[in-house]
Amino acid sequence: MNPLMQHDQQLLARIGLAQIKARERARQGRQFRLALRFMAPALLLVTALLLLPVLYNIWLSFTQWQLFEGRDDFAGWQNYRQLWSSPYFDEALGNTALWVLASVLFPLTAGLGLALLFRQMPGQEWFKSIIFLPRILAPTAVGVMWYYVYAPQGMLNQVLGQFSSMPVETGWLFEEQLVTPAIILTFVWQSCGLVMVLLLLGLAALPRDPLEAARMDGARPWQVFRHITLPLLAPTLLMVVILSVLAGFTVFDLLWVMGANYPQQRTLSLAVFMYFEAFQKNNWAFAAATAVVIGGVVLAVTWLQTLLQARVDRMVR
Amino acid sequence: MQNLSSQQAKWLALPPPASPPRWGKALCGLALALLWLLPFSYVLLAIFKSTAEYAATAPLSLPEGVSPLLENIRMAWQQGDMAQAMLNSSLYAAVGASLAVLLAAMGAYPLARMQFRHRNLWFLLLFAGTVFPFQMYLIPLFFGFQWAELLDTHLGMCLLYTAICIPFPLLVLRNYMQNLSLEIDQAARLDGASEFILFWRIILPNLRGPMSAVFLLQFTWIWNDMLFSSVLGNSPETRSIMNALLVFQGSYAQSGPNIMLTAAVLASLPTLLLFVLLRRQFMQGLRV
Amino acid sequence: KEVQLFNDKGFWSAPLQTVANAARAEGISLKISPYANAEQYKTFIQASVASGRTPELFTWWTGASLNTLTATGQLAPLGALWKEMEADGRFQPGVKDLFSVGGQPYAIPLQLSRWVVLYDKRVFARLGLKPPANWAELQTVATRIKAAGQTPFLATTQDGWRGFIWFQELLLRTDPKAYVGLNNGSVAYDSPAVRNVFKIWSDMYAKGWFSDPRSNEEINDFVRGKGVMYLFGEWAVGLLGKAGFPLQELGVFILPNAPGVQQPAIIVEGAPIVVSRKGLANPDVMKTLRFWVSNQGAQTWGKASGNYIGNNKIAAPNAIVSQVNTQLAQTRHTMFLRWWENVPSALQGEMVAEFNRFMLKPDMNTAQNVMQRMQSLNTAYWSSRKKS
Amino acid sequence: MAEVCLRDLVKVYEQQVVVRGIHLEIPDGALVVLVGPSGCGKSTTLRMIAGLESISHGQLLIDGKLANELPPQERGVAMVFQSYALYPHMTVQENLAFSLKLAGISAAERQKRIDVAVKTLELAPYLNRRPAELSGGQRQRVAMGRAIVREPRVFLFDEPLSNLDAKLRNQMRVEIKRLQHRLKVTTVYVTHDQVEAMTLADIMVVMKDGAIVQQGSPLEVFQNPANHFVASFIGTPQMNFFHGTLQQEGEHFYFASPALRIPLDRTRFGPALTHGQHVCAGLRPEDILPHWPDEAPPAAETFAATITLSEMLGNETLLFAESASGPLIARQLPPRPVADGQTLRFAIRSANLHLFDADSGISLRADRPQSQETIAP
Amino acid sequence: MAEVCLRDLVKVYEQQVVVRGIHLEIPDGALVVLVGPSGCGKSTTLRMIAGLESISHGQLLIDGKLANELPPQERGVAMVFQSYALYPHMTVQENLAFSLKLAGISAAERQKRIDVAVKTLELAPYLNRRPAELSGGQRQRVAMGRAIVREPRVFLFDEPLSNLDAKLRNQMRVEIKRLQHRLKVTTVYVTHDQVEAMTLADIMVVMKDGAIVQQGSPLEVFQNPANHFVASFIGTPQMNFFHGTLQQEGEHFYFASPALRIPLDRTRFGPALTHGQHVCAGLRPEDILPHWPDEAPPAAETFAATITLSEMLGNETLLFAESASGPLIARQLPPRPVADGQTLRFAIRSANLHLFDADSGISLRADRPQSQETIAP
Ligand SMILES: Nc1ncnc2c1ncn2[C@@H]1O[C@H](COP(=O)(O)OP(=O)(O)OP(=O)(O)O)[C@@H](O)[C@H]1O
Ligand SMILES: Nc1ncnc2c1ncn2[C@@H]1O[C@H](COP(=O)(O)OP(=O)(O)OP(=O)(O)O)[C@@H](O)[C@H]1O
Ligand SMILES: [Mg+2]
Ligand SMILES: [Mg+2]
Repeated sequence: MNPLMQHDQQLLARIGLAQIKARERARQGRQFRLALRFMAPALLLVTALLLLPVLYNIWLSFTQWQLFEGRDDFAGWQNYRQLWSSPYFDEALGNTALWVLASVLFPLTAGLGLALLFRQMPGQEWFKSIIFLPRILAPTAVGVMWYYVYAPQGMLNQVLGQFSSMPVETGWLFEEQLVTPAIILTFVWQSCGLVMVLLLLGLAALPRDPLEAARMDGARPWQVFRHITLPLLAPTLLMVVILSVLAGFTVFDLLWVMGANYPQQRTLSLAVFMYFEAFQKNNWAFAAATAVVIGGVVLAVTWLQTLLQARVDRMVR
Repeated sequence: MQNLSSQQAKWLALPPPASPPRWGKALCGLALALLWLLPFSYVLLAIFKSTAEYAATAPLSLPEGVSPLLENIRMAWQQGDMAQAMLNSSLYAAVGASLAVLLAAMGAYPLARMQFRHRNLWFLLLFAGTVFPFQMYLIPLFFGFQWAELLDTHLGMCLLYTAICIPFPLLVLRNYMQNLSLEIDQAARLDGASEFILFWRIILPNLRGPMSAVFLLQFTWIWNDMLFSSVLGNSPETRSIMNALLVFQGSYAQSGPNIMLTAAVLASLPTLLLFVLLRRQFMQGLRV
Repeated sequence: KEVQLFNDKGFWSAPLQTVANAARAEGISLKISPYANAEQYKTFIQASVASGRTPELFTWWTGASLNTLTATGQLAPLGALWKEMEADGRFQPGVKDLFSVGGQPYAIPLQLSRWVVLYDKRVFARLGLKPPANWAELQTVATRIKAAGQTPFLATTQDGWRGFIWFQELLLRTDPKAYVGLNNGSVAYDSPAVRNVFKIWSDMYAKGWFSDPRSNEEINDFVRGKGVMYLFGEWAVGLLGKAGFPLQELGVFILPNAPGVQQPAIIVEGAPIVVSRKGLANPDVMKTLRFWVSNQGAQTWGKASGNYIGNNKIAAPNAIVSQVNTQLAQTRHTMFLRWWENVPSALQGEMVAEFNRFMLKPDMNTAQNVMQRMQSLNTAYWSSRKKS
Repeated sequence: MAEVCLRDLVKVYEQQVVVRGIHLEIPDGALVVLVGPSGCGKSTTLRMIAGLESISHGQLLIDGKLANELPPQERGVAMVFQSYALYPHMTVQENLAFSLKLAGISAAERQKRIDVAVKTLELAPYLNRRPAELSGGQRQRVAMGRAIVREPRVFLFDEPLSNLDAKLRNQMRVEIKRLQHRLKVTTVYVTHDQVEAMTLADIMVVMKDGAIVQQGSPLEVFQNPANHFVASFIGTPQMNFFHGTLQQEGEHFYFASPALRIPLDRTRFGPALTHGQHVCAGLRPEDILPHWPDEAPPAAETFAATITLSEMLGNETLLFAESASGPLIARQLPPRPVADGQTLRFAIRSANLHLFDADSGISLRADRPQSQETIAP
Repeated sequence: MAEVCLRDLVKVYEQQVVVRGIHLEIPDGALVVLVGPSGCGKSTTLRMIAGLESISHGQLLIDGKLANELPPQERGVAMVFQSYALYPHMTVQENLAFSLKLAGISAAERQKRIDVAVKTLELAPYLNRRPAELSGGQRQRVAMGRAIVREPRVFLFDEPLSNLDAKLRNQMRVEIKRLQHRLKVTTVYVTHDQVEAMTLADIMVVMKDGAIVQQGSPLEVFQNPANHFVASFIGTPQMNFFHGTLQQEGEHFYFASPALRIPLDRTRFGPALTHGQHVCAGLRPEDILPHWPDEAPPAAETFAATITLSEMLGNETLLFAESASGPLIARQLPPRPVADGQTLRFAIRSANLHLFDADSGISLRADRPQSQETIAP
């Protein structure tokens, strides 16, 4: 290829690379202006109604703002330092991490299981609809409903009571060890419908041939699943994981409603912690700092997703 | 020919090949579906009880009859001021979701199909709007709405819901647009289509599935929201259905959970109905 | 011109509307604007105040919250109006103090509830019990009820704010001075007085005198007989009626003092209606306020909601209120604001969560831990106050 | 290496019969090509042999043993898919090793077998690449390698070359043929490309509508098609057909049509000819010979036709022409440039004439092969 | 109808030169085929003409007017894409009408033009179907229809047949040729299939590495390839190459290799031959003639080669053989069955011999065409 490269250099010298580049840039500029015209309405609305509040909050997180008293002295990193030293924040952070982990793990495995179960099953559409149904309801309504499932005289205890000689009166939402798992169960109940639907669509889009090839190669159903289906599903799985991570990070309504009577409610998650600080204690600046931390993580995860997705797509293309 | 059709008839009458036990699967599915519906039983029991009956009996005991339901509905509907609220919510959800999906599609179009620098950053900028927990938006929005005289107006609520519903459809539609063949664009350009016509008549019609899916999801999101409505549009004229429900809940949760639950069921009915009718669109448009 | 009354009392929307209807005859156009929950309502008011557009007329809370709000300088003092109210003897002199900050009244009552013990007369009759007049009798009543297989006291952590109810009552009954000191930071949450309260409280729990704290249907539980005596504000009476409790079977008494405490006292909850400075200048707003405290207004409100606003010139809204009124008229009781209104609002939520924690696990170990945490919150708050 | 035997194989998909009773004996080591138009059930038949589709009726015997109910991995067959069906997330090496790992074969033995395949197929430079990083031809070779390493008793190919471009297709075709010759593994090969079928097959099986229409060696099928369908399907450019009637003049029969009149050889066409019978005459393009003005006139009779288009193929020219009996294609070697619109005279090689009944399409040749087909064409 | 002229066309993608200065004059009404291996810049050139890619350097003239900066729709060109790029949400009718509607053409005129295209391409039965409901060939026809209705001055085709199967490809090729003859619209056609190129082109342009290697009529290119690359690229099966040296014996030159020794015609190969020069001799498969034992020996010298494989194509047999000078392919007409492993003797038609310099690959023929290419092959 050496003569070719030499030739190219002569060619480029003859026609002037700089000129070509300038023309290319001008073209990109035109494209960009065109692009801007399409994005303008969305940008305008999003900037005015979402980004400005975000900026405002970021600014707030560096002040001592207290809504009522109008104190907005600049405070530097004080709120953030306070965040690190607050024991409740630590607990909330730990719980959120637990939430993220659980909201990835459980809906994904449950959703995948359901997707595999319902794939090519007679009457699957109705079963799928029923599993998806909770997703349509307001989260607060779901919370209230499940409150009664978990109540000491609630449904869960009644069902469990069938299997024991003594009446069961566990307060699922009142015990430190139980409250988070209980709410997570509700979360799974609510969210694995969407995960299942997304995975089903992903499964349906898989090429059939490699799966059959694996069968010919002597793989048993489980091995086909493990070695072929799962890796091929990776792009869908990644997207679902990211969506679950984001959902886990920002989950609020369920916790707020179902944890209402749990004394340590504010430590249930970062979002709840933030709400507590802002609305109950009027610590707006401090809450803003919490929100900035949450927002930062969410943005980082989104960014990571854009990076990973390209890579995973390339892997299974 | 005669001979042939009898031969075919014989083949067609062959017993179907022994397939793996589908019955077991179906039964499994049925059990799961029932399990999934179980939590609703409490609600279903409660709405058939009169207030006094509810107070006197255990939450999970069977109702004595079905007649109190009508009275409960009447009470919930009238006292919860639900007619106006339903109208408001329909307006917000329809306008907000459709505008949001449209604007998101417009925004996604160049992000997916044009070449310019820092495309990912522009995407992230548009997406970054919803990274905070929503509660944090309330105060700045309140100030802004007050300044712009948008508090307690239909216009303000529609604008807000539109904005907040843009990022998710943007993400989904961008994915879809990236997968559409680029040659279609080129064919259309050669056919003399301007960028706008290309977008409107070539790209959009090919995204009906995902667009209706995100529309429905955003519609239900707006319908179910109570946070923004309860602070930014709280007057009875602009109150959303979920906010009305919450206000109403304040008055009856103490004494009449039955009526409150009836109201909740009424408030969820439109989206449930929408789901039952359009479940395919809900569930099939969303490849990610 | 229309006057809007902003509030977070959705549960009183209907009775408030009745008042508004009655007011229309007087040429007052009153519109009731309820908010869904307290947090969002507070946000709405605070944000409005912060941006200098305080609503003209809205409900608020007494105590620390009212202090903070008046400190913004946007509230109108209502001294003139109170003068009218007291001049014709409609309101007793003590009432005004509940709505005053620094001696200046800033609000009128939306309601005035005394915290009393409601009980089921049928059970008392069946067991041959009388309302207890002193501490010992209280113990006897509870013991007898327990022995009869029923739970003496109904108390839950419902909605997350109820935890303080028995604490404040026990403290007031055992050490009124400490009750006052607690709320200005001079008495610690781990002081002997508080420890004593927790001791008594956990003893009562140990004897099985309290109902399951985890129920979320307190009102209905009373109807279901889950607890015979119910320590609560008078405003619960209306709710009990609606839930189907036969009100003629409802009795009431004021919780007696512990031995050694002389001064009769009662805890009062006052819900205030406040007016902005702009509202004060608006004749329509003032006309509305006047109607509210007038006999006709108070009567309409009382009938519709069962609420008492302190106007003594009219018939009490229900038998319970009138019984309490009679008792208070017989013996002069000192009025104390609730713990909730007295404690700085930044501490309310976290402290009450601690009380709830105790109720769910009512032993002295928990109590110890609860006291410690409350005290550390307390110190942190007061020390940061002093700094700024 | 195995003998495969299909006995009355039938496939029914919900109310639709797709394979209609196939009988086929495949001797050990033979390369059988199933060829036929799209949708005729070739793939379905192949997939029934593979075990990827259940068998509705009939028997599949591999080495004399009934295999109807055996799961795919126990049949000892390996398959190369049209899409290659490589595992996109594995490297070439991993793709090749996958089946061996599943079979629990030791690493050493595994490596040995892979090495053989890699050498045979010249895959060494690509071992660490993923399928996405390979060209079409390379992928095809990997797919073959994956089949080879398993050392199966039967190879199955489902249109393995149809995703390649013309040049590569020719090349791979030769390689497959060589490979099969070397390994001598019984092979069933499906294609709808008749050139591929002709060149590869030991036994060529022509299918239509789920049934076998003709089977035999490629040359047999080419030279003696059992009916009109096979005649038109095999050979490119397609055989020319002329409609006409049979005319008897004394002992002699003639094929008569507006442009052509051809005396028939009674020994080839048997005794069943009747006067006035409607028939269809078939002539391959190479059997229609243009008579150039600058050349000596051919011995035979000629007829006129007008050139509508000529295709220069470098080493030959295809002449598309319109005669009084309809359009025809003739093959001219060596190539000559021809102007469109020119009228030429053509002679025919009547020794290679085919005759089909106009209604049933069945060949009128005396030695016509028997068709399994039970269905009217 | 228009004349298209490419002057020193260059395309640079970020630092990578993809088209390297192309000069090409396309006369009005001509069908020019760009052919070359994958990645040689054919599509890029075509897309620069279409206006879908910017032109980095050089000039594009359409009817003498500079078109470099014209937007696609104003160039009067219509394009048929490899993937057809039909609008999936529109019916065939709507696909055809789209461009006309955009151009504001009246409904009556629109219908007239569509009717013509529908008739020409026999699309009538499909008008109300969507692309997804059409077969590959039908889609292809719709794509052509969409180009035709616009009545463009220039047609551009980018491998329009490569998604079709062999049979259909042949058929559509003929149709395209007929259509272009009828409409006489200037056409640029891109393919990597040299058969397509040979049969369709008025002017065939062979490209490599972004430059034109040879252009001329298909026959010219076939018979007189400018260099080794063109010789190997055009013609199927590929030309046979034998490496050897030139030997001078007095006035006469010989090509010498282990198996073959061929006397050279000085009038064909010009005066530039030198003794000892390393060269490569090229012979097309039809110029290598097997000498069957049952036939008379050919006049020329013969050499021996062992058959490794024979491919029966029905009307011909391809013989793959191994000679002392390397592997070769010979074409046998009429077909004959040949056993593998048999050794045959072959003669050659030395009149059709090609000679290339072994290093530069350039043809040694005296009348070799000039190449635009400035790059070493
Ligand atoms: N799963 C299925 N359900 C119903 N019908 C099917 C199914 N698979 C294939 N068919 C039908 O069976 C017939 C034969 O299909 P098959 O794939 O065997 O054809 P083929 O000869 O391989 O064609 P091609 O050359 O296009 O691959 C077709 O008409 C097809 O529509
Ligand atoms: N957008 C692009 N950016 C960078 N390089 C490109 C781009 N498009 C094409 N190329 C490169 O330009 C070269 C020529 O591409 P082109 O598509 O013109 O080839 P082609 O001759 O049409 O090949 P094929 O027969 O495979 O279609 C290739 O090496 C390709 O990798
Ligand atoms: Mg097939
Ligand atoms: Mg190309």
